[in-house]
Amino acid sequence: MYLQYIIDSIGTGSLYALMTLGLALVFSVMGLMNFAYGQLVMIGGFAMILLRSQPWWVLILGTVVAVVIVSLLMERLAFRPVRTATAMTMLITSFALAQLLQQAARVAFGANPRPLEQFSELSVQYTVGDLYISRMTLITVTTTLVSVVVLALLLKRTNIGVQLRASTEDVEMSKLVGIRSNRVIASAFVISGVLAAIVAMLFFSTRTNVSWSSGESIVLIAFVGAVIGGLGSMVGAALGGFLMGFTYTMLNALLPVELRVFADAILYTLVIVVLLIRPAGIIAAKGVRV
Amino acid sequence: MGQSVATWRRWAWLTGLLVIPLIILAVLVYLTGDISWIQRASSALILMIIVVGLHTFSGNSGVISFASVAFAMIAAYTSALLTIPVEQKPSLFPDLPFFLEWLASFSVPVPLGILMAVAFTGLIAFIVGIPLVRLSGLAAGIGTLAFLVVVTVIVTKWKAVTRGESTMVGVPKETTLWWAVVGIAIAIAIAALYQMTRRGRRLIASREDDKAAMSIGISIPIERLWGWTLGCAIAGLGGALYGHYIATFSATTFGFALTFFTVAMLVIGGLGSLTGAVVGVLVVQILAEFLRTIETQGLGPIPMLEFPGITEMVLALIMLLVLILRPAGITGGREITTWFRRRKSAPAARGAST
Amino acid sequence: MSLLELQGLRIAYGEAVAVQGLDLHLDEGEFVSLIGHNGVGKSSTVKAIAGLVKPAAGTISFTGEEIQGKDPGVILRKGIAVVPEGRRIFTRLTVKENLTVGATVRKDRSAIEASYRSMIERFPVLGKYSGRMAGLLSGGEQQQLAIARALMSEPRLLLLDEPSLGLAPQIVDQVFDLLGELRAQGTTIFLVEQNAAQAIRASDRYYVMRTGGVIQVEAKGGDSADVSAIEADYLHFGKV
Amino acid sequence: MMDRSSRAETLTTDGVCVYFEGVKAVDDISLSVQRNRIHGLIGPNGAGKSTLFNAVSGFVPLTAGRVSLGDADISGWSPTRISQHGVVRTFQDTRIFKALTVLENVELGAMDAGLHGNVGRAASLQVLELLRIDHLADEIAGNVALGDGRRVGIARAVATQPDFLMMDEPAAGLDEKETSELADSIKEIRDERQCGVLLVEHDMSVIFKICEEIHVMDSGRTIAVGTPDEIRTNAAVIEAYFGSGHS
Repeated sequence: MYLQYIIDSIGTGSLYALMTLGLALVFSVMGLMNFAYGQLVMIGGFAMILLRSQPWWVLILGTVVAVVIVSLLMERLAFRPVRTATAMTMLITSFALAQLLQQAARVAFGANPRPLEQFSELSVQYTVGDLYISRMTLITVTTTLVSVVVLALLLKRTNIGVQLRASTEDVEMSKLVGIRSNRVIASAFVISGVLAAIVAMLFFSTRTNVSWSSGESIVLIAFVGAVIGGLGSMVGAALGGFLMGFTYTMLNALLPVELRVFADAILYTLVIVVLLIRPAGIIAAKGVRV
Repeated sequence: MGQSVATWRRWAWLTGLLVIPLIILAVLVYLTGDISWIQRASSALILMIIVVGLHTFSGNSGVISFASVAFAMIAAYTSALLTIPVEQKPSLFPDLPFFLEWLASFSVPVPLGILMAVAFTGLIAFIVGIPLVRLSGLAAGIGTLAFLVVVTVIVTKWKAVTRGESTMVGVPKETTLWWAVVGIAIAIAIAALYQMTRRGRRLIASREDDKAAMSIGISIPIERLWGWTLGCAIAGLGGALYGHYIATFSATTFGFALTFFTVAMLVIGGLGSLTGAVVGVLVVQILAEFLRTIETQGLGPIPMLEFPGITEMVLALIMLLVLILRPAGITGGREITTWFRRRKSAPAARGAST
Repeated sequence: MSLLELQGLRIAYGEAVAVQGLDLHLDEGEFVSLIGHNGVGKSSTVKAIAGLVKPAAGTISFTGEEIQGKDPGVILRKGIAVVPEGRRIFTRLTVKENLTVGATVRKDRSAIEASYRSMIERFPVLGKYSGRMAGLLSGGEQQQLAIARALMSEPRLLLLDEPSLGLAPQIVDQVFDLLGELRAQGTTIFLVEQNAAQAIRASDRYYVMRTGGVIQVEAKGGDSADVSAIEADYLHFGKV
Repeated sequence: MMDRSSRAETLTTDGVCVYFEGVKAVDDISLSVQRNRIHGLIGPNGAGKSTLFNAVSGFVPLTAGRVSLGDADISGWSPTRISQHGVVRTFQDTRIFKALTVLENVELGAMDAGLHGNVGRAASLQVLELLRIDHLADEIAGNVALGDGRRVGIARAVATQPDFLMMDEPAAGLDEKETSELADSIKEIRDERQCGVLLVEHDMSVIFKICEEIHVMDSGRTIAVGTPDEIRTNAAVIEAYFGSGHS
């Protein structure tokens, strides 16, 4: 019984962990909390609707390309001009951008949710003893693990990764060794876009529709998860997201019925408690500007 | 309080320069006799009260808060519960918990209800503020956002008291344009007084330089708690007035959208000045109404553009442009009174500050 | 033609003038120092040459080309590498990563690899700790790393800002020995230092910078009479 | 704000150490500042003066040792509490409140001494006069020149009516005339306010002109303590400033 809850919670936690990663990556290179990140996921969802009838590899590739293009445009048109402004201005800029994309989607796709035909091949359930594991849970957990490992290798082993980490630590010094900050930041947005597209595919595969407002709840979770996990540290961010998803699912499973409706309230009260104990996050990165 | 004469003079100037144009605007709108314009002006002024409340904390402390709308919501529900006529209460709230049963046979006139709601909001703000004001930067943003979520969940799910997801009905609809004008005048007068007297100035000092503030004995948590409590109470005034203005509302009335719009209006107006709060609301609201008119009925040669979301989309685009072109906001964070002061000491104004 | 030439350099932050009317020059293969105590504008001068601040007036020419106001990356690509004040190594990168990131402006991977190998030959301690997080190195080791990182870009001019800052005296001696070796191998060095005596002794020529940003003397050589004259002036011992 | 009826006569550090990740920035420093005296704290860049300063004023935690104000142990106190008890510092980078006027900056300091409204204003103007910047009272602090900004920072600290005033390189970046005037001002402040002064300064002309006792640090440790005349001829001091190769 409890083991079943834990399996389900790990599935949700993995998805949430993936959501926080893209947000935390951009934050770590330019100190920007990108509220429009959730809209990238929403755009990924609409890309899936448009490409639903295509072969699976076209669907995946098309979704990733669409989201990455929007992510890059965001950086170039909206965030680059405010890069030196205060954190508050950057945050509100990303909020305005999120509004813009959300409302543009509403204008383009209509106010009602658009149905997304289910991927029946993903809803297979496996039985192990008296435990159920859905294929989707397995895919989510695997994808998250692979993404975390790939991201870690990318940051660790490639030139662009080393440059990204150098810029994260000391922007001025990274300029002095000749790192082109524009290119580094743009590549962070590319990676962030790829992650958002992966989140979109995992998230909407289990949903029946995509709506212009789908991105809102996702960014909230990612935002909160990244901050309580520890900004500027990828491991911390992923952990924060995982804990958000895990705790939420466990609360829903374990709380008595009459309190279950308050699961969100309890979760967010816990968030406040965590922040008060560790304002810099569970795994605090050194020298991150907040 | 032993304020110097100069302080009182500056307070009178700032309050007057901000309130009088608003009164003139309200009178002009009233004279048009157009109901829809009067309604729009009323709700804009009420919204302005909430933003002034937000400024009182965030503007003076430099710490972001997403919670002011939560306090507006608390005040709106509190005032509603206190003022709904006794005869309607049993059918609206059949299952009040034992500690609130007295509410069923209790009702006060709307002005008193609003006052009590503001006091209650201030009390709640003070209590949750004790831990929350210790947070800075993004942690403060997340902490206050989390508080907003908690309040929203409680309001949505505590059916016995808040009617849950059903709307609040039976709330006396008494707020008029004039109530809104009085409300904003009070909010501005209090906010202006606060930031010119010692508590507010200490909070501003902590925003300007936290280490320097500590070095002259300023206790940052204490000053933030004062500003937070006052700001949340002002936001509560706006919320209570709003409740009695629309008369039927639910938690979604005070959701994330309103939260982010209020913060955005403050930043667009220019974070750090009361003038910025007032200007931000005016500019964004006038723009929004203008766009909404185009969307629903066209304007002059511009045809009607009936796409749901087009108003919000263009508004977001314009907000984005303002932020990109003027990251410090329209006023740059300066008060209207400094334009006069600057002229006075013009010969000494050497070079630009860095 | 001088390798580096500053003419009438003026640097101001808003109202505050940090450097006023600074002239100096440096030839290929020279080791030149700029000394002076805190707050006289030495660091501002370094930042202006490196492209981190835009001078209010005056010119900075490198190989005859004006570079003032250009981006740091552009200036580095022209051949000026900086060892900044406080070293500023990337503490969360490994020693090897710090070195490779120093070669960002170069393209040829095998040549970079060769430079890396020659660098760890010259600085054995960096080879020994190549996989270690740079933040774990001692102050002296970090200073070696900062210099090695700058050399990885194969600069024509090495610009150092207070390399002795916060180091124990023996370590300072080591740093100066290293600079002497680099000089002997033909590297052009421009050293900005507060540690006057050692800078004077190590360099071919030196400039003394005084408050108000005016260069007061341009002295040659490093004989002891000269040093004690500067010393008296430098500490204001004589004026009390 | 605080009851200062029993004004402490000494501000002392006993064996204070501050280590950052294994680096001994301040290593076993003991010094004592007396009321009514001006103490200099000198040493080459990176010697640990600023860290010691930050530790005494509560901005950096002590690794070991004790800071006392009179008989009271103030180690581990918050900067706010330390300044409320009469130990007030200035900052090298001035840290004035740029958006406020010069007078408002100083009034905020006066509030710490419990002076508000017209009283606080009058007291603040008096301090501005003492520092010869009263003509700038209504300027926005962010617009004044560097030298005047330093004075605003000092005036703000003086307005708190400190028993001990700690000044972090007040003369950095000032020209010779400004520096000399500043030295005179510091002496006047001490004479009028009867406070102890701890002065970190690079400009030896200031140190030798006004300090009655000088403490010299290098690489985190004390290398000499004495009167200006003793310090001037101390071999260890000269070596610290000119490197080990010299002598």
